[in-house]
Amino acid sequence: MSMTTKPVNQKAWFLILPVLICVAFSAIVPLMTVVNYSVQDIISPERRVFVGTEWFVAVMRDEELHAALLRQLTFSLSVLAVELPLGILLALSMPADGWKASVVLVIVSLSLLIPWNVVGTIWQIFGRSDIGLLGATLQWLGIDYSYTGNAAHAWLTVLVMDVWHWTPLVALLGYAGLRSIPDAYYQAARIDGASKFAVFRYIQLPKMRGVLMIGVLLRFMDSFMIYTEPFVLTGGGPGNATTFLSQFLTQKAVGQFDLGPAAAFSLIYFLIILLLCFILYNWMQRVGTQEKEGGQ
Amino acid sequence: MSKPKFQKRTIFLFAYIVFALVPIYWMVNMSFKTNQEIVASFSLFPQHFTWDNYHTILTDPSWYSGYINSLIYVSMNMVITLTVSLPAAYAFSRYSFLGDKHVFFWLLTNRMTPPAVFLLPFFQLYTTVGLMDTHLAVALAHLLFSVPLAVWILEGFMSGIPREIDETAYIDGYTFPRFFLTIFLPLIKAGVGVAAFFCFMFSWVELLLARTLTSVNAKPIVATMTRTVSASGMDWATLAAAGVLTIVPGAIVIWFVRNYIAKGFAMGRV
Amino acid sequence: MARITLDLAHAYRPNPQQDSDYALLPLKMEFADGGAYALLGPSGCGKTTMLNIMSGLLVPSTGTVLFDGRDVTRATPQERNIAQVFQFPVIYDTMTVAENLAFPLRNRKVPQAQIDKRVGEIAEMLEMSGQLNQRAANLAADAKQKISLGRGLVRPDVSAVLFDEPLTVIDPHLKWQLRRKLKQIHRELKLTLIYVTHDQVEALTFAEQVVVMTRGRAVQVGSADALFERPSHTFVGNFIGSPGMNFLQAKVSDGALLVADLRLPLLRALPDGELKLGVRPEYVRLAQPQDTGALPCLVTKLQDVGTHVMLTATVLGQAVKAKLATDAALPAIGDIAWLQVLGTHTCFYKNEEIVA
Amino acid sequence: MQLSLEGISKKVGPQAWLYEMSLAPKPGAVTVLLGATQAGKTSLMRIMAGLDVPTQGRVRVDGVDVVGQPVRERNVAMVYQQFINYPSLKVRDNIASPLKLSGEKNIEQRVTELARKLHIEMFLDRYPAELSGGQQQRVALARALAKAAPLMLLDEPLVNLDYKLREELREELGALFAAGDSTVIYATTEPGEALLLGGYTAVLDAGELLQYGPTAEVFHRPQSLRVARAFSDPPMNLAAGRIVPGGVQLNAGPLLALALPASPLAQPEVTAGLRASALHLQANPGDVALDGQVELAEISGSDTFVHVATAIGEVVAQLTGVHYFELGTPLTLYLDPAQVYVFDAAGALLLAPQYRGLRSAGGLS
Repeated sequence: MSMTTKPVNQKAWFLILPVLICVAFSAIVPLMTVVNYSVQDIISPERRVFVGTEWFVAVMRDEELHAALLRQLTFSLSVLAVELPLGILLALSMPADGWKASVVLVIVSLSLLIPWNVVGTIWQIFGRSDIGLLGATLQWLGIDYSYTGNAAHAWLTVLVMDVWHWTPLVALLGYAGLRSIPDAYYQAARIDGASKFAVFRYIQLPKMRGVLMIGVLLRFMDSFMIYTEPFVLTGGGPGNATTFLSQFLTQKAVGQFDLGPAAAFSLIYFLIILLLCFILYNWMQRVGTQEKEGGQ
Repeated sequence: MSKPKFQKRTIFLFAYIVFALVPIYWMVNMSFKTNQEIVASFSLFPQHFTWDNYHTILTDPSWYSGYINSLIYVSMNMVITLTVSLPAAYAFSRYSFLGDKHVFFWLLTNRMTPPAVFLLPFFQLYTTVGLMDTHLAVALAHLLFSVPLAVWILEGFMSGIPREIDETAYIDGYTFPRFFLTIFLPLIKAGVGVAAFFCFMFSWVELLLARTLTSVNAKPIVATMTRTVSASGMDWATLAAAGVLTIVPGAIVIWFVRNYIAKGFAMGRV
Repeated sequence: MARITLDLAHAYRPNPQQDSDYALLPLKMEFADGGAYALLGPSGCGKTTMLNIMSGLLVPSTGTVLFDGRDVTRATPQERNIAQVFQFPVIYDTMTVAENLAFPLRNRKVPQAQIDKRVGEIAEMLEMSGQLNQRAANLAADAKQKISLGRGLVRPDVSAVLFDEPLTVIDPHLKWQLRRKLKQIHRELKLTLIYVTHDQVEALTFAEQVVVMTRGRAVQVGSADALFERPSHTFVGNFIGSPGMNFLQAKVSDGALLVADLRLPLLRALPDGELKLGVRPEYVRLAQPQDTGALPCLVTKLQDVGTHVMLTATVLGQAVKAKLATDAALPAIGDIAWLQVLGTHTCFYKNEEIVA
Repeated sequence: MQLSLEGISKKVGPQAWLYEMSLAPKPGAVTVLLGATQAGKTSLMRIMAGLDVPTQGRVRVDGVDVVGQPVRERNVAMVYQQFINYPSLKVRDNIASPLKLSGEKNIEQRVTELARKLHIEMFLDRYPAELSGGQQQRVALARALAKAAPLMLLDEPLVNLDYKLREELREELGALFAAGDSTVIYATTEPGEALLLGGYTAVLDAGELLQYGPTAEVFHRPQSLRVARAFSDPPMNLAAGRIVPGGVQLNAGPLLALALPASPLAQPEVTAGLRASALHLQANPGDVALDGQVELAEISGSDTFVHVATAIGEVVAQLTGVHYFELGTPLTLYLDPAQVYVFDAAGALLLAPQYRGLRSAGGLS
């Protein structure tokens, strides 16, 4: 309405200065260190040699890394394949308002508020065939289930755990999207004699599109960084079945403590994420403007 | 609005809620059992109901200090985040200035950085500045994730407030700080609540950094737990109790922001 | 098409006590088949409530809604086969204009050939034939609203089309064209059209019969000139016309009309006691001193409104406005002007209701 | 207080929102900024308020250049078209806020007094959100008036209200302005509103200041076609024609007998303008007839606006009272050539109906 665009005001920089300082302290400095490491060979704190891109080359060639990357991709994609539809369905079935809505909201969001390692612990307990309900039930059903012994089982358990943990995020995003649809749309649809499916297909889905896309990218990236849950549950095993990038990296960095490659790898990892993040950001700019144009 | 499908939907919803709660219930259930019972018998309800596990945790310093530590650095993180984010968010929502888009994007990237990447450098950095094993260290490290988020959410809420209100205030003769505190802040209460909620959420649940940057004095509960695990002779019961106790604060916080949480998720796009 | 009969009341809160609890006070009303009606009133007067009750989005707390004598009080919009156009354009973003227009027919499994024909006609009527294959989402607000109108009109068999302030989002200079469209459409399709608005121009232009509403009451149902010439309630007198009717305290006793301490002759038979004399500024004339029916008023304001002059005067603290021709010989501010308030157009009100 | 804008202009990025203009609104009077949306009213007002700085030019208050001076140091009051109040403050505190800041005493009394003036005394302890649109705007007005600033800016303050409320509030505003002695700038898109407010009018169109002067005069003697178009509701009927001996020959239309200035024009092409109110249904001696077909009759109650398709194009006639016309029926309108405006090919005014101002015949008592 107001034809006044944001006024240009360079003084605004002073307002964001605090943020810059904080984040710089906890982001830029460390990043520099990483870069610094990635191009040196640290034999001992005193003796370091400049090695240029050597580590990068090495890391790129590292078979284990390729394997980990592959595992990561498969996992992230599966996560999306399950959580997106499930989330939408959940969003659609959540009550719109009243105390019911509050209660459901709280229950649904609960899993997001559980420390990630506790999530691991919960499933660790839940899945054990001797003391866990899930494990025991499966045993009782005659499935020789063991997330510690069987790679497939381990992988599946991690997946289910992630679904349990993160589907609410997608659901809440979709839910928010749904709530933003004006009633007139539903009324119009009723008057046009639209079927429930038509309402979903032509009103709800299009209106949710923006937030859902964001949900997709968020889930993809977060699952790309998954560390704690599998670490607690399976410790990356059996074998490397559930060793994803983050854990692979920490093993390198902390475990074997060969800093150079670790740093180099960190940077590569970081760049991958950065790329994804870039896509996400532009997406939201696009969606944002669309919403403004299509705004009522 | 959807009468016929209503049934199907509730059934699904119910099913999901079961799926969501059963694992938690199982842990709760376990936390009231004794280790012997856990290992020996398999039951849906504690046969010999006991508070012992909670008692151990709440009396044994090595346990409860963990909670205190976590709560300390989480609150520190929340306070710092909000104080720095509010002005920044205002700047982003009200003015355009050189490189605003880029700065915003750069902030975002931090939210997306895998903690693992910063593990080492943090370790080094905080050792050199002597913050190792302090609450402040963790709080600062977590700024990396909470600040971008907070700025983002607050910016969303602030943009919902017509700029004319600011102008009217300036015309009326308000100074910026006075306007910001007495007029503007009350208008974005909800936003602040949601932002605080997400700070809490990310700081409370994060393990990797919290564990790496602490050893004894600031050791967070999450770390305490993992170490208990790795220490052999699984003390399932206590572990379960500890887990339950970590869920409680979260549950409480949610209850307070429940009405804004959906909105917050959409705005901050988390 | 259908004849709509209302005999109902509605309150959003349970067991309403006094009038203010009602969104719609008990009313009886009939909308003839194929007529063009407008519900006119200030915001919060209950007009939208009435509309939603007719469309079936809302069930009245008491009473019935009849379509051609058939009780549909609890029937859904689909069952009533009603169409409604909302204040803000509602379009299906992912569809083209044509698909949008076809949507209501598709849902009712109308054969494709018929759909295409009908959509073609409506598009023609709305002058949108050119844009049929564009994506509706990328159109301007008024084009979008035209689509909503089209979706409302596309079904040949609708029992009525209801409009809820459909021109709110349209640019003023485009409005009259859409008004014209609506009138043409009504003439060509002979549908029952019911139009909710707070804008008198829209209501009076569009409708054959206008229902003027205030505080949940329908105070008058009538044609434009009836509302202008013989407002049956002081509210209508004030609400219709700008500026609204002048009202003066009056009293009838022993065969004379007392206005502002002057004895005026009785033009028509009037009940004794306190009255209000109502006369529109358009009908107030400058008169010679002592003319019968003229009052001596103190001129307080003269406004050149371009097309005419607005004279504001007071008599015993009561304001009188008069619309006078620009070339009339005008009194100056501060003068006493004699203003003719009695005439064939003068109305009389007893506790707000017209008596003569 | 004398506000004067000297050669100001406003560019945002490439496109110009305001072209160079100078304006010195009459101190202590109401100046109406009249123009369609996007004409630049708001931009101009924001510069006057000090919310924006002009790309070029000076803004002087009593001779002092105030460009760049922060808003809170300017002594102005502003009312927006959206109902802007402090949602977190009670109505009472909303009105009081400027007083508190300027350290007034007996605030309480001033507030109640203002509230009474604007008929919101019963809402003093409510929050703005609990009030109707009209009441909210009254609160905003009260807050603006509380400052008693020498410069008061109102940006289409009534546009978002029902028309009856608009009438009421406009009436009251007129009185309030007359009572106070501050310079009032009032932006509107409605010519009718400008006329009712009287005072002075500055006509804006597409970022240009076209004409400034006493409202009635600007209305009756528009210097150019653009002004005439902007300051006419319904839009002035325009028809192309040529100057011929004895008057103006409308293309495909009648000859208008007019006494035009003798000086022969470079191009004989002219545009004839006729206000809707100058067309009527009964012929007076000397009238010219226009035959056409009714397109639509818009009824406002007091008036009926008939859109008629004629040989000279579509014209709108304003008839007093309620009249019904069937769409498509033939209709003959009559016009008095003396009521015609004539503009040359460049759009400058050649001839306007004579205007004497209001003829006061002296007291009739």
